[in-house]
Amino acid sequence: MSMDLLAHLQELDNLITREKPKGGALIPVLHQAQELYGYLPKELQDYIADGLGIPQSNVYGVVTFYAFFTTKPRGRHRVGLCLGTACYVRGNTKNLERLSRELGVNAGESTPDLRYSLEVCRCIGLCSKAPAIMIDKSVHSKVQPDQVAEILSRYE
Amino acid sequence: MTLKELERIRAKAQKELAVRGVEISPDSELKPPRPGEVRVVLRNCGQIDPERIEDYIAKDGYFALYKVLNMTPEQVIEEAKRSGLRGRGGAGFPPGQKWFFARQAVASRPAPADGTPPAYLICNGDEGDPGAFMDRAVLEGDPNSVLEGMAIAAYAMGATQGYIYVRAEYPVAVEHLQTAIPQARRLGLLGKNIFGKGFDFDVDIRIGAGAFVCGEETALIDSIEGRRGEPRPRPPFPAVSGLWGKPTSVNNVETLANIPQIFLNGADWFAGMGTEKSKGTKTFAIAGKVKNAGLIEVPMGITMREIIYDIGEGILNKKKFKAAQTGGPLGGCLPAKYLDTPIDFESLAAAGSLMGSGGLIVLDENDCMVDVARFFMDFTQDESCGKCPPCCLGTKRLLEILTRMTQAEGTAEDLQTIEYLTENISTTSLCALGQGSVNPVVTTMRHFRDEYESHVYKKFCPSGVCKGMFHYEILADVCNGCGVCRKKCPDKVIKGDKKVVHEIDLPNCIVCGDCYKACKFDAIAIRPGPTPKSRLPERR
Amino acid sequence: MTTLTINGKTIEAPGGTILEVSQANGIRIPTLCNHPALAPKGACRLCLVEVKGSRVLQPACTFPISEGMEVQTESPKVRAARKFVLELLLSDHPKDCMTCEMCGNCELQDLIYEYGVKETPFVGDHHEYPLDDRDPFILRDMEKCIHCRRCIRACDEIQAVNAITMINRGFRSKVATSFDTRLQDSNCVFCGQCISVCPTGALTEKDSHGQGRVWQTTKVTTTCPYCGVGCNFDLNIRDGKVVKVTSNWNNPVNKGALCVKGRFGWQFLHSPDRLTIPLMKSSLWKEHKGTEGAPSRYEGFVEADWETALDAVAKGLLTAKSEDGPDAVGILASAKCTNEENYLIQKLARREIGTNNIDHCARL
Amino acid sequence: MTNSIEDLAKAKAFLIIGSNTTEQHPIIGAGVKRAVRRGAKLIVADPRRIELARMSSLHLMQRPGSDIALLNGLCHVIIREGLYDKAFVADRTEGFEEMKAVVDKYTPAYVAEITGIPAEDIQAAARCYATSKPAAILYSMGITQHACGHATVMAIANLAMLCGNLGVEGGGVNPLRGQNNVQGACDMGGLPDVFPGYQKVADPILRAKMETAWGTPLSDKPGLTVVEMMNAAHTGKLKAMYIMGENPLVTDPDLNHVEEALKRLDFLVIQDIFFTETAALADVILPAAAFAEKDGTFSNTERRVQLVRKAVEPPGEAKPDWQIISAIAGRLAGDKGSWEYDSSAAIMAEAAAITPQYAGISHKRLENGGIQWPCPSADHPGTKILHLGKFSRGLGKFMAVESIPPAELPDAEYPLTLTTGRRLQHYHSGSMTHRVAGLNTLLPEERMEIHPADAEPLGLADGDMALIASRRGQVTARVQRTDRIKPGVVFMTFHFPETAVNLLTIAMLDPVAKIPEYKATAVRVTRVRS
Repeated sequence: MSMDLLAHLQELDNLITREKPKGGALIPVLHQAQELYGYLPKELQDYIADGLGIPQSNVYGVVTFYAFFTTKPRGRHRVGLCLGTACYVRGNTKNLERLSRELGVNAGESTPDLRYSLEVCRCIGLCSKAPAIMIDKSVHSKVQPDQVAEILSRYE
Repeated sequence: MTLKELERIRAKAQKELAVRGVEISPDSELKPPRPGEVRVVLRNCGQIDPERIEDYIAKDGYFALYKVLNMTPEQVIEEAKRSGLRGRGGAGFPPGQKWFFARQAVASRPAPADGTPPAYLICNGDEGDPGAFMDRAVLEGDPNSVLEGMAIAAYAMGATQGYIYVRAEYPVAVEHLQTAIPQARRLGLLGKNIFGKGFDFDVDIRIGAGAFVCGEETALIDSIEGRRGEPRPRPPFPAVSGLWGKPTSVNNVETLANIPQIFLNGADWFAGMGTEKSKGTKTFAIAGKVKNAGLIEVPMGITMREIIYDIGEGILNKKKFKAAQTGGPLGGCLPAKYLDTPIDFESLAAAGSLMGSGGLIVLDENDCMVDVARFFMDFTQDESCGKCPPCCLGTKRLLEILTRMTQAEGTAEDLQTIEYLTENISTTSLCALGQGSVNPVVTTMRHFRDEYESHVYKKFCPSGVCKGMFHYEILADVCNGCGVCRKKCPDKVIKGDKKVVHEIDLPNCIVCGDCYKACKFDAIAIRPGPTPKSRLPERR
Repeated sequence: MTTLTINGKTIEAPGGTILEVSQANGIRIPTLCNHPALAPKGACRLCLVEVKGSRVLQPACTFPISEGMEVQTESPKVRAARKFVLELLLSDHPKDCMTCEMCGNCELQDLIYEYGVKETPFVGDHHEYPLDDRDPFILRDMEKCIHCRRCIRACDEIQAVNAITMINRGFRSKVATSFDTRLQDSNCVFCGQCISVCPTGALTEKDSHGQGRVWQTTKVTTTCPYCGVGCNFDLNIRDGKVVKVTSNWNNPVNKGALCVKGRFGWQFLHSPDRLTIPLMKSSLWKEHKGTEGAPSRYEGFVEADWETALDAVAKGLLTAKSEDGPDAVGILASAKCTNEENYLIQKLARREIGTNNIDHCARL
Repeated sequence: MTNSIEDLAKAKAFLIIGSNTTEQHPIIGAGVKRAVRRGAKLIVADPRRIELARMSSLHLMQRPGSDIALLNGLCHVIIREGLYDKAFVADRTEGFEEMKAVVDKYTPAYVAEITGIPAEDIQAAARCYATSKPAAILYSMGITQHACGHATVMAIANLAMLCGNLGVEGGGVNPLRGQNNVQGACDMGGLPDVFPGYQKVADPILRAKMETAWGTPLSDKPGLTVVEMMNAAHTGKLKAMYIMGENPLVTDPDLNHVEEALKRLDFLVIQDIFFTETAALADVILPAAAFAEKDGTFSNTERRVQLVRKAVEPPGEAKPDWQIISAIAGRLAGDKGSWEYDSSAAIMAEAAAITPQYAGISHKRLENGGIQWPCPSADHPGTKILHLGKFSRGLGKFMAVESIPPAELPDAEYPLTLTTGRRLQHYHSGSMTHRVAGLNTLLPEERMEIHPADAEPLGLADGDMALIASRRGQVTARVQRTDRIKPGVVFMTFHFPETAVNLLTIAMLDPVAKIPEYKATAVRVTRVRS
């Protein structure tokens, strides 16, 4: 077993034993496992599959179905740019172009130093604050392209 | 918990709330009620502290549940039906009916021997429609109203376990529910033998993981069961065989938030609002090119004009209204001629659109309807689960055609192919997502065909959106040489001295549109034909 | 009994789905994702029919019949819808039927033909996957996959292995193992059940490629030579050689299911190592014939004709019997041979040798 | 099997003991998995954590050779807690009290000592089996291939009768037979003590019947079993052997002994489809047809007689075994005519006439699908479940049996217990499966399973070569460290002649069934320096 799986093994085991009795434990477990490890590599998925008695293939099928789960390590800060209708018509694509340029990565990628990962999300319900960007859990509303650099700098 | 205790808590909390008060943050999308608004679902939002169940009780919270537990489930279903309430999730199916069918199914089968619940009540908080956020507002601002609604629904249909499925994108809503549920348990408003009436009901939270299709009830059920959220054909309907094969009713957040009010004030009170077929109020999330964007709640039957111009205070920077997009990705775009039709389930459907969950996005003259159609198709295509070919492949083909059109590569055949695709996708797809996915295309084709034809035949995007299909021109007879555009131009390709008509060095213009937005005198016009440097934006 | 009308014809049925009732009444409805051995899914939209009063078309494979129901299975609307679905499928499918292993045995090909789809009106992306020949026995050409999921369901419902599943979403979805590895690196047991239900050329028997078209082979149903379960299967024969084993769905023992040995373990039949001629110890031959004999590929053995070999056997056994009595002879029957052969050899031992020294490896 | 394969779907619980079902009988294994997924309970008793153990509600990891103790322990708990089927025991069985007296001392604590299984698991298993009805017991060579195999089978029968699980759908005692037609070979009298249909050669009446049928006096002296024949050959009592379709030089225990024995024969005939290890020692080798090259019938583990159909011609001059046998027998009889059969159907007709269980079976009938014996008459549909309503002997008899330790227990010199078995990808001595390229790709060589706790002190890493030695011989094999196996036990298969595990095994026989003890051999493992 690799070190990074051992890192939170205790929590992981507790989590599995806690959720297993409830029906439909897989998605809650994946959520919390991703919280613990930041992402869901094969070894972790297989461990969860074994723990919950679910076929490995099914776990992977679920992980790849839901946009929220990732099998690759992600940046410390998740930059989520909304491309819901309101944000789109209010010009968030311009902000997206700017973000990509500033971070040097495309949507869905993370910076090499794993400081940021850039994600495009579908409407985070901030339509009246469009165009909006959500970094980690904090919201930035009515963002203009030239503000992007400064906003990013606030996240170490 | 007894009525006495509940009343005592209410009295205490009312005093205490009066002193403390609750103020709304200025940038909240929920401004104080504006003229024309009637708040039922949103009544407590911003008026109470959502993390204190006492505040909710102060607003008569859980008194409806007490009332209901003194009625028979049949009476409850009757009352719900009589109120004329229709599901707010989009389809507009009366919840009373759902409960009725579920109740029948429960009665038709033996009680489970293994101690598992006889039936389930699911609150659908997977608010996926771009442009809709009323459910988030309610869950964040008044979680207990949803819990009470769930308890009432559960009692009516015969469920003892509830699930509330919330998007992962709504962390605050999840937090507030995680506070509200234990509080309700502690007061015995959830759990065993509620109000000593022998009614058991508890609620678990399930957090979504980013799949629009999970808003579809059968997909949502699969997701709660821990699988890929892929819709199943109906029948069997969830009311007969839903979560883990048990009778299940799936109701939307706004629907459930209405329930306590209906039982507090009576079905007649509720039926007194709205139109003949669509009763009560509806929340709308106004956004887009409108001055006063935000969340509102109005009686059914109000016109779009009242919403956009009276409550929304009109279009941003003096632009012309072009269309209102209602109902999210499965809804449609309605042109000006519908401004005065009263909004209810029927009229919107008749216009080819959808009430949906109540998103209303205002589009102005600078929004390209072909591009808007492409935008929505990009969305549904990306969110298609992939189970049935019409949706999985059909939306893909539609998207490819629309993308070509917005890249000046559309052909006359494409226009026919679009019609062929939309017609068939809507009749052959497995679920509502696939069937409805074509509505944005159908409505824009119907109401804005001229824009499509301009894109196809003239390779011209009259709204100035599709890169490479237009350029800007400074109108000599209008320009007063104020120089604002010159200053704004990022590539400094606008020449002209003060007070002298300016000129764009077209060969070097990248058509970013900053000058066009900046000009206060409408001296810059959109003209056919690309500029050498106007490149296409990267498409995801 | 439920009474309904299908294509105007009044039909009585005890219950079931529109598809089941139609088939029972000789009305053919095209299907792709449906398979008799699997639970219906309603996904492929080929079995769509018109049900009076329903806004959209309904899948016959999942839609239960009800009293007074009126169904149209061949109306222009229905046929147009099916043609549309086929055109979509074809827009993401290779058109290499001429070289495809499944040509003539492909459900998609048959429907494309039946519904007169000449060219798909849709141009656009199609999946591009390399031919996956990294595993033994099972060749995966996922460009030919139509996402009917019969393989996934067989792996789940019949074999209870779940080596494969649907991964990703929408147009990007694909039938694969966890992390899309080789089957060898998953819990796949190579039963080949996925192949047996695949309607197209996406999953095929690697070793049978080019060995014969469906119309060039004949099928012989027989019983598996391996373990004691006694599965039935069909040997596919061309030019006197076995080229493939296919599932035989209607027998009570294995109902079409097989294991890796049953489905793929037939190649030994045509191994060059097979014994093809009687062999005798060189010395023994000399004893009988006084000649050196024809050398064989096995050291110390010469090739013999049946007459000499059988005479030698008889002589050898009779000598032992006459010199040391019947119980000086021991005979082993075989758990691999037929009942008839075991009957004969024990009769030989008891009747002709006069010993009960007859046994076989029952216990091994 | 007392019951049918189809039956398994109806079981509410399974006790699977000494059978790695998903690898040895994959199709039945899949049936069990489907049933468990539908909610049936599953108890697995096996020293290895086999695939089914992973989905079981209880996995009992007993020491090899301690099965009787375990089974008696289960009976003990069930009786003590009054969970047994009192009506069934009263109406349909005898010998309950005697059995009760014997299992009385097999308390969970005592059984835990012998088997190494926690006492509470033994109790849980007993309650699970007794309280879910119907419950099916599946077992295989893991039970029979012990010096105490026959006794263990009786202990299993005791448990099933105790809970009234015989003669009911979804229940039963179900041995899973290893080979495609081992059932048939036994049915047809391929055994030293019985004529076809298990009619005792020692029984004068039955023997008289056969003598009339075959028109000649027959020996009343039960013959020798495989292993006894090898011993007799070794001591020179046996002079000639005629071996059809078997490869004892790989499959039999204590191979050095077997090789010596075969070499000492004056005359050896081998009839096979390949030049096997044993064939190399033969005087005459006769080329036979394989299953696809001849007509006939196989009888499967659920007593279902099914057709084998000729699909292709045998290679070269090879002939179906039945034709070769008749040709030899004709010569032995000195009257070829007396042994001429025009088809294998004709042979079945003759066999059916003298085999009560097969009386109603003919190739013609089998054309429309297999038939499960007993099938006493041409209009009889066959028998899905044995012992329905009554046992063949009337009342079911409880046979009290005591736990018998393996003949060879681990000691200082040979500290580990070797248990042998099979794997999915290969079959028996591999003469068929080693000639299928893909199967060799999937499982290219033998791997000895050993628990890390045992491997560590021996300095054995995954993939190392190890020398495995017993009192009788030694082999080298690659090491696979896994916690799938119980500490103190190592596992190997006999699929690879180059790693002939039976050089190690002991020819110790079960006194009644004469089955060798393949499942428990004391061995020593050492690392091979490469």
